[in-house]
Parts: sequence; structure tokens; C-alpha cells
Amino acid sequence: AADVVAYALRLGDDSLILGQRLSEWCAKSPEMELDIALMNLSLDLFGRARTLLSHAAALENEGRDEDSIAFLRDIGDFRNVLLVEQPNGDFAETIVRQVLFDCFDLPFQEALAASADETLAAVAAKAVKESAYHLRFSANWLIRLGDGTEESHRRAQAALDALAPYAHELFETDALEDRLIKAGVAVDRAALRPRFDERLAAILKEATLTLPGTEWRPTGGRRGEHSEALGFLLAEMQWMQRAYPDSEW
Amino acid sequence: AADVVAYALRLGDDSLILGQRLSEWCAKSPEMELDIALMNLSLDLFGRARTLLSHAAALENEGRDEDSIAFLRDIGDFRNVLLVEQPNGDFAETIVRQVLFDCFDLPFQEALAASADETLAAVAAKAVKESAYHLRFSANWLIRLGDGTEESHRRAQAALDALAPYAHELFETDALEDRLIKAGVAVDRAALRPRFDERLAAILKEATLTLPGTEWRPTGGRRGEHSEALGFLLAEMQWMQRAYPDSEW
Amino acid sequence: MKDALTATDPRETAFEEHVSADGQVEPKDWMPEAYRKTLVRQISQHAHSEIIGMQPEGNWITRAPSLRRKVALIAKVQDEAGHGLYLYSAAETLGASRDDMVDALLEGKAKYSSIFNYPTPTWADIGAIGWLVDGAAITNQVPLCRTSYGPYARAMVRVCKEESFHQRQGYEIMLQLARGTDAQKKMAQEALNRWWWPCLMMFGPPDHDSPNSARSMAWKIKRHSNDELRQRFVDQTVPQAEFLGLSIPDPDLKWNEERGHYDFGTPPWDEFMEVVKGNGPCNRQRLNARRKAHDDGAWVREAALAHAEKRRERAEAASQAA
Amino acid sequence: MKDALTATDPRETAFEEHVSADGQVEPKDWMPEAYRKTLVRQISQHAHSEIIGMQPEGNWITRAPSLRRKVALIAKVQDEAGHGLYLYSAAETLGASRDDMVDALLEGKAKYSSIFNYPTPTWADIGAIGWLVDGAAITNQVPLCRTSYGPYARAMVRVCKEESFHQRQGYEIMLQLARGTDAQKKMAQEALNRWWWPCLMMFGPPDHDSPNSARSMAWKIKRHSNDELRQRFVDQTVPQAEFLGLSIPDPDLKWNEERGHYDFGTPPWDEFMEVVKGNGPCNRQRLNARRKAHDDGAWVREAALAHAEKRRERAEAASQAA
Repeated sequence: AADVVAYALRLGDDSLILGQRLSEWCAKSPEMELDIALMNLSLDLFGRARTLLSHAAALENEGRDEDSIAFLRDIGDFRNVLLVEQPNGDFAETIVRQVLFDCFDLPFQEALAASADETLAAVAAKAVKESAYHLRFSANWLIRLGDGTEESHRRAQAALDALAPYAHELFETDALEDRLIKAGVAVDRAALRPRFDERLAAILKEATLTLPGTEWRPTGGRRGEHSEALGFLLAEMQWMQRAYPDSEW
Repeated sequence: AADVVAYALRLGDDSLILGQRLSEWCAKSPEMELDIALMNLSLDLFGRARTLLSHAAALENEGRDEDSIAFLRDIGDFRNVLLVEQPNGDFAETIVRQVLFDCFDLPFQEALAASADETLAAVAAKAVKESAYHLRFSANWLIRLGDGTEESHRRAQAALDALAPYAHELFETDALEDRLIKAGVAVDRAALRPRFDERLAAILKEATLTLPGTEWRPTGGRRGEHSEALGFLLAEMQWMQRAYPDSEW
Repeated sequence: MKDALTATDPRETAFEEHVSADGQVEPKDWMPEAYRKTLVRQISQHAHSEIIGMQPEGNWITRAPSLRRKVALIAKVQDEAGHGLYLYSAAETLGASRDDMVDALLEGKAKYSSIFNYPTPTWADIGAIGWLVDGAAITNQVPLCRTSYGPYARAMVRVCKEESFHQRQGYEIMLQLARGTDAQKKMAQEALNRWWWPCLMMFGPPDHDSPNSARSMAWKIKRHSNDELRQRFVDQTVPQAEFLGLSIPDPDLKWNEERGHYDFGTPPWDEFMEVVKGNGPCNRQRLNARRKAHDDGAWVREAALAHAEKRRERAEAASQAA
Repeated sequence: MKDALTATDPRETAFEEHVSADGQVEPKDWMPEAYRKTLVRQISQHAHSEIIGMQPEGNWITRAPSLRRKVALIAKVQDEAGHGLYLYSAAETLGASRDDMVDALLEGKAKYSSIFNYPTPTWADIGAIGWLVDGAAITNQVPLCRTSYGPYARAMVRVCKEESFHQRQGYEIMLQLARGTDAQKKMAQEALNRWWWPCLMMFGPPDHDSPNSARSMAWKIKRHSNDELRQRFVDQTVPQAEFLGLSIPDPDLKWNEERGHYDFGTPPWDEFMEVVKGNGPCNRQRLNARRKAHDDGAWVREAALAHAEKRRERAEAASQAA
């Protein structure tokens, strides 16, 4: 059960932090329709985060709940991949981050829907449809930006150069996940790589963008080794629970 | 004494919040020399804030200290003017905010140096020299920006248009300050206005900038009615004390 | 109340008869130019209000104190964006273009509800906006569900339904605070103090100072007077505040047995006029934030257009080649 | 070790004799081109390190947990900026231009100390940087106070003095944490775990892998080998960690009575090489932040130049008119 708790925290934190980043766009995006779409993505992700963190809390059975897990841990206890905590940057960076995540997330959720853990399977079954929509949205926008104007192409390529290295961490596995794969609970991330590569290549081709060749593979999120940007995200996100402890909201 | 506590909090909060804003520039300013200069200003202001908030804590004698006052009040208890909490914006906005503050602050500190309250008088006596340097720095930069390139002139004028209305609040007085003026403790802000106007006009003339004609006079800081921007500043500034209560640092 | 010119047009007479018999007007129907203009102004102002209204509440999305509240707040702000788009569409059925309306907003030429020029310094303001601002909006808008212009009336039905939901959420936030710690109670009371008078002024100036009302009433664009609606709001809200254990910041507030209504004090109309003139606490901030989003996003919208154009050209080339 | 070409130059012989007799070299003295180049590279890298080094610590200025710590941290980061400027000036005495050096940094062509490519996720990292990074820097730099090039040696005297102060501050932060709550102790231990090995690698590769050292030693630009300095740092630091009650994350660490030194494990040189190559956790972030500050500030620097030019022209016109 401790393994499943840790696994649910990883998945929950990925959703939580990416949801928080997307929600920062509220009333600031390039079009009102985009405000609505980005909030949709963020709502889906927060929805998953709530179920996953609650699931972890229930299995752990130490008196925590979704809120204490989200709002009362410090940076070193977060288990999300580094990709999702990267700052929004311009709209191109947000879209590239999303395409990288969604290309991974759709096959991941499809596979997780068969998990031996019923809650994980149920979250994933619901997430598959959402993720398919997210990927359609992000891929279409990346194609627009890449194959749009000179400026949008330049920005999209710069965003891809900056963020593509972070995708590797999505496929990392460790002893914990290996155990859970054997138990039929977790998804074999490495096995998803070909589908990710293929899908991403197709999108980038249509977007006239080039995957950067780099050997840099930043990692550490699963061990709590995060970038400095996450600290500021947490200071803002956790403010109320920290300022007014032991209150119900 | 309650009046002096309130007065010291007003002055302390002005210094604290402006110091915090200036410190946000660290390693982000247009020149390394400017990094150093802006940190200098910020250090002077934090220095004053520490003495003033400690003075308030001592007079109040309710177990608070400079840190609990700075880090454990929520937004409605801050008493700074709205000018100092305005976001840094571009360098022109920071410089305009500073010129407006310094044109007021130099004569203010000169007058406060004669306060019947010894601590206030001592802080002010030290501050006079600092403020003279701050004003020289900010005025020279505003002149460079205003009488520099077309772009810098445009940015400086836009910053002035946006921020000039906030200067009025610096000269506001109320029953509390009236009582303290009579007691020889506080400075008669209204009496400083002519010197402020004159000095500012001379700087703007050299900077080829025009004071905007506006009837908008935003106010409320002394009553704890702040702009939304202050909430984010506090979430960041107070993070550690909120996240780790009852700890010594 | 007709002037000589319009009285001569038989279509006008027919229109007025139709409307006064509670008939609905649809986009393709003939309508007086003044009716069209009044509606475009009113609907676009309403749309602008929804869009600007995203900001004071959006201010707390990243800091909402629980995940449940965060999700509800995002969904609410998203609804507001949706209402904005829906209302722009309704205005477009009258021949206005969304781009023009948005430009007028960004240039500071168009109005939006002054209530959104107040800041939300604390989380309790999110509760207060839901409870009071949405409450006042609903009081204003429920009668508009039967307004004479069909697309507007239908938009209002949807908007009101969603806003009732938002209002309940806001009230629930207040209830949680009012039942909470001392700090939470204080936060709730201070938010009520901040929003009470601005909300009463959302109904517009007193009837004797409201010159446009008569014609709008005749056209059934407006169906109750400002003062009637204000009274209705006060009567509904006072018991809710009592249930919360919060005090309404009006020493003159008192139940009037004879009238069967609450008596209440005079709102600070001077302040209201300042806010309307652009001198509220956040007028500049709200417009600047909107402009910044618009300007920063220009390259994205250009990219989308350029890409659509490329696709069109490719499709054309392909069909010619075939 | 002289090759045929330089050996024929009598100035070179005189220079080498002067330096090996611990004589100082001043800007106007003749010096071999290779000596000049080596120094420019070393001093500018040191300057870049100070400038980039502002970022990991600057990261905590706005969030420092007390006003006293905040002020000390700002003053420290300010000192680093000052060191950077001071060192750029020293390099300029050798004919290098600051703009060129800064451009090389921004273009990713110049190196800076790899230690600044690690992040500061917690407040304890600020303590650890002061204690360990500044401690290692001082160990490296104290001998440079007697380096052969005068301006560099004098810069180092000042830098070392200020860094000793910073180191004490850093140690004091750690002490407070180590004497604090469990959460604070944990924070301190984790920071020590993060910074220990990177700090040991600040002294450069093991002597047998350090090809440039011999000539630098002969020129007295370098006065001790990497391994000597590393050992000195370990010997100094272990008792300090013990006093704090923190454990150094090295199972091989052990006092060697015979050697009179601590034995310690092999640092993860593979990781070090990755960071040097640009693949550390923050390499890109650090350079991008520097570039962003530079680019965002371009208009300000242009304005200052334009204004200075205007003043010059006006002064000229005035003096001609007189």
C-alpha cells in the first residue's frame, strides 16, 4: 500500500502542479476562447489531483486529506516531474509544455485504465477522454504557432528547444514503479515511449518544428529535487492554508 | 503611545514594502551597477523598517517584534501608502515610483529629525543623508530616461501618467497625525507639498516630462485598503514565517 | 411619448404594439434604430462586465484555500467568460461586431459594471462577490429573462441559472467563514462592509435621477425601476446576513412594518460617480490588465490567422490540381 | 619547461626570475602573452562566477525568514555584484574589455563556477552556500592573495575578507537551523547533502587529471594543487559539521591518524563533467536569467548613452557660443 500511496502522489502531484500553472493564465490569455479552454484543462487536472491525493490519503490512513497534502507539504516532498512545474512563459511555452505532457499522458491514461487498483483505473478511465481532448487542443495550437507567422514559429521552436529535454523524465521508472508494474498497478512508462515519439514527430512535422538534439535530461522531481520556480508556485498556492492554519474553508 | 505605535507602523510599512519591491530587482536590473544601487536603496529602507517596527513593538509592549509585525500580519493590517506597493513594472516605473517617493521623503525626514520622539528623530537623522542620495539617484535616472531615447521617454511618461496620482496619498493627514503634530512627534505632511511640487517640477522639466492632469487620487493605504498586488507580495515575503511557525531563524 | 418623426412610421407603431403585448422581437424583425442601439449598448456592457468581472475573482484562483474551492472558483470564472462570449453573440445578432465592441472596451469608450472596479484583497471577497454581487446581478437580470428581445432574453435565462448556482456557492463560502475562527469571521465581516454599498449602487441611480429608464421600460428592455430592484435586493439579503451572524454596515437599516420592507440609508453616490468616471480603486488596473492580455496575445491571434490562411491556400491549390 | 621560441626572449627569462622570486607583476610591466591570457581567463571566469552567483542566493531575498537575515542576504549578494565589478576591472588592466567578457558569458562561451548551476530549493541552501561554497571559495582564494599579478592579488585580499564574513553568516544560519525545530534540522541536513559533493568538486579535477596546473603554479597564479586545497577544505569543514550535529554524506569519511588528515570518498566526477558541459540542473536557467536581464535592460542602457551624448553636445555648443 505504501507503494501505491507513493505512486498516487506522483500522479496527483503531476496533475496538481500542471493544473496550477494552467490556472495562472486566467484572464491573461490571448483570446477569451483560450481562457475558457485553458481553464478547462486546469479543471480536468485538478479533478484528477483531488481523487489521486484523496486516494493516497485514504490508503495511507494517517489523518491527511487532499488539502493537507496539497497545501501543507514543502517543496522537497512534492513528487511531480520537472516538466509540469516549468513557468508558463509565453503562450508558446505553455503549449509546448502541454503537447509534451499530453503526448505522454494520453497513452499513459489508456494503459492506467487497466490498473489493478480500482481507484487508479477509474480516474484513468475518465481521464482518457479528457486527455484526448487536451492533446487535440495543444497539438492544434502548436501546429498553428509552428506553421503560422515567422514570429510564432520562432517562439514555438525556442519553447521546444527549452522544454523538450524535460520530456525524458516522464518515461523514467524506478524500483517502486517496477514493483507496481509487476503487481499490475502501475503503467510501464518505458513501453509508452515509441507511441510518444511517433505522435510527437507527427505533430512537429505538421508544425514545421524540429526536435532539438540534446543530451541534457533533467530529472529529480520524483525524488523531490525541484527547480527554484516551484518554490514560488507553492508560496502562492499554499498561502491561505499556511496563513490560517487549522481552519475550514 | 498608541498614536506613536500607529505612526511608527505607517512609516515602517512604507519602508518595508518599498524595500521589498526594490529587492525584487536583484540580479534582474539593466546594469550590474544598478543592481548594486537598487540593493543599496532597499537596504536603507529595510534598515529604517527594522528600527521603526521594533520601536512600535516596544511601545506597544504586547510581545510582538519586528519580525512578527512584518511577517504575521495580513493585508488589511498593513498601513503603507499605495504608492510603495505598486508593482515594479519596467525600470521606468520603478524609477518614477522612487522619484515620487524620494521627493516627498527627503523633506519629510528632514522635518522628522526634529521629532519629540527620540527614536523617530534618530531614524530620521540617519535617513536624511540616505534619502538625499536616493533622490539624487532616482532623479538622475529619470532625467536620463526622460531626456534619453524616444522609447525611454515614452516609457518614462507612461510610468509618470500611471503613478503620479498615487503621490497625493503621501500628503494625506488625519486626526491621528494631527494629534501627533500638535505633540511635536509627527511631521505636518501638507506643509511639505510646496517643496515636493517644486522639486518634482524641476526634475520633470529637465527630464522633458509632463505631470499628468488627473483628478484621480487613490487612497486608503493608511486604513488598510490595499491594491490586489500587495497580497501577492505578502504571500511571497511572509512564506517562511507562515510555513514554519514558532521557529527562530 | 412618441415624437412626431417616429409616429409617422407605421412599422414603428406595429413594433410598439407588439412589444407592449409582450411579444418577442427576433433578429430578422424590423426594429427602431434607437431600440437596436439601446440594446447593443446594454448587451455589450453586460458582456464587458462578465469579461472584466473575471479579474477580481481570478485574483484568488491561484491562492484558493482548498482544492474544492479552487475548482469551484475556476469553474465560476470560466462561466463568466462563457457568459461574455454568449452575450457578445447576442449583440452580434443586432449587427454589432465583437471586435468593435472589444476595441471600444480596450479604448476605454465602453462601460462595464462599476462593481468590478473594487479590489478583492482577501478570500472573503470571493464569498462576498458570489453572495452579494451575483445576488444583485440576479435581481437585476431575472426580469430580463422576459425582456422583449429574444436572443437577449434567452441568454439571460442561461446566465441567471448559472448565477444562481454561483450565488449559492458564494453564500456557502461566507457561511463557512462565519462559522469559522475569529480571523475568518472578521474577514467575512470586512468583506461585507466593503461590498454592501457598492452592491446597492449596482441597481443604478435613484429613479428620480435615471432619465433613460422610461423608454427602456416601455420597450420592455427594462422591466422594473432601479429603486424597486434595490428594495427587492435589500429585502432578500438582510435575512441572509442575519443568518450568517454578520452586520450590514448601515445604521439606518430597519424593518418597516408598515411598508413591509426594510428601510435603508442612502448609498454614497458621490463615490459611485467617481468610480463611474474612472476614479475607482481598480478602474485603470482592470483595463490595463485587459489591454496587456490583448497586446501580449497579438502574435498568437496573428499566427492563428496566418495558419488558417495557409490551410485555405493549400486546400485551394489541392482542389485546382485535382 | 620553456619551448625554443620563448626561451630566446630575454624579457621572458627576466619575467620568470622575477615571478619565481615572489616578485609582483603590475599592469604596465612586460609579461608573456600566455601569462596575460591565462590571467584574463581566470579573472574573468571569477568575475562571471560572482555575477551568476547572485542568482541562487538572490532567489531567497524576497522570502528570507526574518528581516535581519533579509538585510544580511541582500548585503551579501550586493557584495558579490561588487566583487564581480572589481574583478572585471582587474581583468581590464590586462587589456580585456568588460563588454567583451560579458558578451562571452551571455553567449555561453565563457565559463563560470559550476557550483552556481545547482538550485536553492530551501532557505537552508542559503546557509549551506555561505558555509560551504564560500568556505571552499576562500580555501581556493586565500593563496591567490599572494598571486603574482598585483591587481588580482589586491582584489583577492578584499574579496577574501568579505567572504570570510559571508562564511560566518552562512555558518550562523546553519547553526540556528541545527539548533531549531525538527523541520529546521531536516532542512539543514538536506542542504548539506545537496552541497557537499559539489563543493568538493569546486577545487577542480584530481591533480593527475589537471593538465594546466603546472604552468599556473610556476607563474604563481596558482599556489597549491587541487587535491591539496580539497584536503584542506575537508579538514576544516568536518569539525564544523560535527559541531552542528549534521552528518556529512560520505560513508568513507574517516580521520586518518597516520596522515593527520581526513580520508574521504571520491566525488561523483561524472556528474561534475555533466554540469561543466552545460547539463547541470540550472545551467540554462542561470544563463537565460542573465540574458533576460541584459535584453530587458537594453533600452535603459541606450537611454543613458543617448542622454550622455545630448549633454556632451549641449556642453560643446555652450562652450562654442561662449
